[in-house]
Amino acid sequence: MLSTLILLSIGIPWFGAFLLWLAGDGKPRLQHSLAVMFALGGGAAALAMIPLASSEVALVIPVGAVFGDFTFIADGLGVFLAAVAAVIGSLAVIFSVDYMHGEHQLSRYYAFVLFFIGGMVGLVLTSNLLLMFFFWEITALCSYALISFHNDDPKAVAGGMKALVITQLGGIGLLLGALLLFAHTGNYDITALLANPGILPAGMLAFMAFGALAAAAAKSAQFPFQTWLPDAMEAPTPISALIHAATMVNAGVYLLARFYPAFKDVPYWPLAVMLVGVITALMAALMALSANDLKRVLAYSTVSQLGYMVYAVGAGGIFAAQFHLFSHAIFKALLFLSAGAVIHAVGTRDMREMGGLGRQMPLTRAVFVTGALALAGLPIFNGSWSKELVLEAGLKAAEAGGTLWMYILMVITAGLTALYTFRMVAMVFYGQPRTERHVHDAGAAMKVALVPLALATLVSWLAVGPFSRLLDEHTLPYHHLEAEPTLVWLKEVLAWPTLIVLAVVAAGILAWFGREKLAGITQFLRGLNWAASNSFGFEAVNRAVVAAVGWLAEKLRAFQTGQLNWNIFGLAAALVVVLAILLAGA
Amino acid sequence: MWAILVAAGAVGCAVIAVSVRRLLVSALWLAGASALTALLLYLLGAPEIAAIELSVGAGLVTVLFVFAINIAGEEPIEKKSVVPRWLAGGIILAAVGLLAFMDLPRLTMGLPEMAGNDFMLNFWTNRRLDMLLQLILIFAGVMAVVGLLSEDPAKREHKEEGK
Amino acid sequence: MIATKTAFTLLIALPLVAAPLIYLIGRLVYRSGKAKNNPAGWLALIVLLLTAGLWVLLYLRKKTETLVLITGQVTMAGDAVFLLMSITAIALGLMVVMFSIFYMRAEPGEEKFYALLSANIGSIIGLSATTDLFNLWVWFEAMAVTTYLLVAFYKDLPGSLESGIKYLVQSAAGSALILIGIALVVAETGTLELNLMAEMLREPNALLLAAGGLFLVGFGVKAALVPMHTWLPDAHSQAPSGISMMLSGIVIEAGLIAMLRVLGVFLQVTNLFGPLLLGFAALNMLVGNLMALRQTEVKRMLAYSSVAQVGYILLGFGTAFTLGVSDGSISAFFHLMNHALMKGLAFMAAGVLIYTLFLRNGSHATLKVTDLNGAARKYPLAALAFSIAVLALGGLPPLSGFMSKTAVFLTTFYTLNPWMIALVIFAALNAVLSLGYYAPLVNRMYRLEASEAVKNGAPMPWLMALPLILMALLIVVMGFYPMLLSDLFIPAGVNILPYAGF
Amino acid sequence: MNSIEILPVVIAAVFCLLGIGIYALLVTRNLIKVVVALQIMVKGALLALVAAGRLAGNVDLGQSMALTVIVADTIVAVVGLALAVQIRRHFGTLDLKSIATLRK
Repeated sequence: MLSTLILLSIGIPWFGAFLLWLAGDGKPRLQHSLAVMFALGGGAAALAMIPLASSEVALVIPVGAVFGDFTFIADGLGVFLAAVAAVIGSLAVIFSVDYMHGEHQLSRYYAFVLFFIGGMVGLVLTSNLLLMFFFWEITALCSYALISFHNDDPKAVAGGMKALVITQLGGIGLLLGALLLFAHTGNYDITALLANPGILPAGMLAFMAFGALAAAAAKSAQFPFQTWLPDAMEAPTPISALIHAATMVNAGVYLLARFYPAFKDVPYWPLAVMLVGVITALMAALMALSANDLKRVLAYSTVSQLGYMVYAVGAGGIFAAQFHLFSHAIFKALLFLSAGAVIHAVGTRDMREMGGLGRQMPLTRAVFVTGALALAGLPIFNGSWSKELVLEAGLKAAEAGGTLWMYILMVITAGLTALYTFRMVAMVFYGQPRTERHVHDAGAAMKVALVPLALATLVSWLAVGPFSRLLDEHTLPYHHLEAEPTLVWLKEVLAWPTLIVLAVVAAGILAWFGREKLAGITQFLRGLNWAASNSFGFEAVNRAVVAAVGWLAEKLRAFQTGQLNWNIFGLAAALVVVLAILLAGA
Repeated sequence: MWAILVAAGAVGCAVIAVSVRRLLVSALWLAGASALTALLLYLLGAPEIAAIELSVGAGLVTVLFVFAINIAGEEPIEKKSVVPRWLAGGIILAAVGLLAFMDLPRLTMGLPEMAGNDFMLNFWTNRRLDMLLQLILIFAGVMAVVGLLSEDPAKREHKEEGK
Repeated sequence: MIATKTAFTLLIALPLVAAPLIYLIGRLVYRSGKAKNNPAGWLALIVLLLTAGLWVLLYLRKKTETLVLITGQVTMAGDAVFLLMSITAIALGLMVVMFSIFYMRAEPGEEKFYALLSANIGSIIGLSATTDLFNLWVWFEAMAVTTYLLVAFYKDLPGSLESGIKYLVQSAAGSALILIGIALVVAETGTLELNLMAEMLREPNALLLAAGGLFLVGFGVKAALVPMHTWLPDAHSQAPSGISMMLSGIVIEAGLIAMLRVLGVFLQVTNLFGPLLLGFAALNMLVGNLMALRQTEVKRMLAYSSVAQVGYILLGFGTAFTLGVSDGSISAFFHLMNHALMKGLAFMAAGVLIYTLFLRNGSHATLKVTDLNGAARKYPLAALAFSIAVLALGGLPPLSGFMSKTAVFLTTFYTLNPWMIALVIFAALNAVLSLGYYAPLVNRMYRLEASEAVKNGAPMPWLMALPLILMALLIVVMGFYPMLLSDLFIPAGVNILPYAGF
Repeated sequence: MNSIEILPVVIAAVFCLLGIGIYALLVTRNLIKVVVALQIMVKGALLALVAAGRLAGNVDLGQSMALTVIVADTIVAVVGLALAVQIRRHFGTLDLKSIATLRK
């Protein structure tokens, strides 16, 4: 049963992708309905797996010598993320029916979306590390193809390239990890590694652990690989919601969480993970504060929230990280999709040209504000509960490991989050309209996607009890999570540090309203803003690397002289070198 | 003793063949080098191949060269080489020097006695696959020459744009 | 049923014997004016289909019988390497012929093209079967001579002639070095039979090292090892597209296999050839990828990418030779077959565009990357095939290139030698670098505004669609089921290392 | 004919011819002389093969190989010359420096 569902949840979207390729362009109704049908089918299959979750191997596909058996385990962690990918994927597809209305080459668009959904589900369900890498790369490929979907736009093409190259670069870390595991154990079985990390020598384990960290950082846009995500915002907005907010970028967090039991004793690894999370969260929050492009602000906030999750994993709060991931997937998808509705209506992404939109788009305003409050961490909304859990995990780690300064930075970041969230909401929906323009509210299909997400943002935190049970009882038994009823969790969250956090959040909000009076601080922040909008120099580093490679490539071309004499010279020189090496080595 | 003279002659001819400027003269010196090589082969105890080298290498090939030079024509070409001569000389000295250094100790151990030989048997029986393959080589060579030099009756003008 | 030995003889002889017939019939029929189009292409297609049939027959018999053919002192052995290389050559040849029937239609001397192509395939088949050192050289030379005209086929285009002469001179210089190497080995052992030789060569000595070095460099010219690769970008970009497919897909690999067959004999003498191969692998990857980065002509870019891909293949073989593990050569053969598919498809798709955009309009212009803009809208099949090919070359899943590249990395990494690990990291970085030129190609084709050339393009002939679809399909299928052809490459990988005594 | 002393002479000739051939390939700029240089290299190889056969006690093996080499390299020379003629026709020159249009 479970094996069938696994095959279905990957196969249905992939089959749909294939059909869409075949369908070709020019029949938009057919294309839209095919896409919605197959996305919903995949979503249903993924949801049906939740009650069946088990930590046993559910499916084995023998492949052969060097590749090992392709195994799948639908455990709690896996089915949860699979469900998130498939369900949010379905909503994004439904939303696209309106958003992509009248676009060319819909087949290409939907095929890649469906291909991505299947790949993402496969990524979280497999327990073969090589296969995981395979799916990992598929998601990167789809992400690239979709970022560059509007490929007559050079910015979109450049953004896609950047995302592809950076995530590939990080992917090498995962590949090396897979190779290492195979080299030592003869297979790619993740479960065996989690059960007994000792099967790898300590040095190799450390190598693999940091390789995984690099891969995760690249995928989840963490420091120092964060630069690709903001540029990825050239993608159509439903893609930003699905891939660059709710699912693919979570793959990095998933990877770290999955391997935490194996890597947690690697010296300095948890510390490094936490550090990456803290730096990213803080830096991205500062950048969000100065950005004027609506989607970029959301992108930076995604990076920042992912930083929270990574921080939580490093601190040992696997459950907190996953719960925050859950909340974040919902409210960030909501934010992106409603931002998409705004952009679709206004025709620009620049927040300075918006303002006062609330009156014309009441529904969009309502759902956007819901998402924004969750992001800012106001109580009642799901984001606040999960962020509390993350910070509590951080505090626990601080007590044990002397990392209090990290905790403090994270709390300050929470305040900053509230600040930029309010700035964004105010600039988009309130104040005076800055341009004369008649806009209309979200379309029917958009509403179908937005409203469930908004409701979920309000109530998803109530599921904390069942959620913890799911992860605890059915996840591979190496994580040692605690399952408790919802009420116990809530009581635990409402402790004194929470009040401090809430105070900081409130301070952040007040800072926005009192921004004129804080001119001095603004002045001080201006320099920081400049640095932030240049990604603290990482853009420059990025460009420098690209330029250096380009320079080398250009210089090397001089050696292809096209002169026959020099060509023969190469031959003679090779002969001399080869003979000399042979003589010296003998 | 004869061998030294012949060998020196062959090498000398080769040097002149590559260093004179006129192509026709170069081809003739190449024929000389070829003839002396044939002689050296004979001295080495390989009379059959010496005869063949004399007729093909010194004869046929020279004719072909003269033919080609006639069509292509002599042409004064600037003497300055593309690869600096010192660099070329250096790399060749290094390569040949290394080769000689590595090979000579094993090669100068002396020759075994000539065994009773039968070139025809060896070539037509033992190595007959090589012989058959020569047909392929000749076929391909003929194709290539015909293909390259044939004048097309309906000669189309090939335009090349934007090299 | 015909005897196995006869079938084996026929398999080697058929394409060679057919070559003059193709020429003659094609010439006579065409000159007589009876046929509107030259029948040589269809003849070649039939010959290759027959050859493929013979191959299948032999493949089925192989399980029960050993294939040996002895003519005089020369032994031809139909081992696993032979089976792999010959079917790759035959299959690629079939694709080339199918593609070229339209592509070459306008060219004078079509019959020479197919005759030489058939002879070339025959010589690759022979090359991969022989176990006699000198006979190997002769086959190697035959393979080279049959391609000279094919490279310089457009005899009225200066660029084509230039690339032809460079190719010829470098090949000839390399083959002279091989001859010196053969002389050295014969002087030492007195035999040309590789198996006998391997038994005799146990003691290391400097002369044998020199011979090995000469073989490495001499065969290396054909296998496009950096820095002997300089002929390759010219020849691949100037040749007719079908020939580019052959050159890149099988001819350079055949040179590599010839080299490895010979170097395998020296494994008892020295263990230095493995590291040397690895060194060349690193150089090839780096130079190939960096050079490809700045190319503006599609075929030239693909040519440089061949240089890089040879590096990946060498990485596997180098591992096998360094440590005597057959896993390395198995994955290298896997990548070799894949590369024939991927690069063949890439050149073919580029060729389809050259044909529809330029040749049909009577122009011999080169295909610039900017000409690809918007090609997908008018030529969806060609653009899709080209995208699949280059993305597979770049190593993206779920395409076969990912699987084979990963397999090579994997087997190299498996040795856990720090140098090997460093090399794998280097290779992986290179794979990322290669996306820097593959991905923009795909982007361009799916761009919305079409280039001028695309707007004026002619429709694609039906016969070109078939090989495009076949090859693209195979690439995708092998991405999901990499072991599809494992019966070919696993025995071949074991087979290439018969003398490793580790 | 003293067979003991002819061998070093032949070997020296082999290396000299080989060296001269490659050297000429490196420095000559005339296409037809490139073909001459190739021929000289092959002369060296011929001598080497026959000498090797002689050293191995089977001079006819060397002779057989040499015969095939002569045929093969004559064909290469012919094709090379044909290409040279055609190049002269289309480039108007045999100067290697002027026919290096394909680069980078």
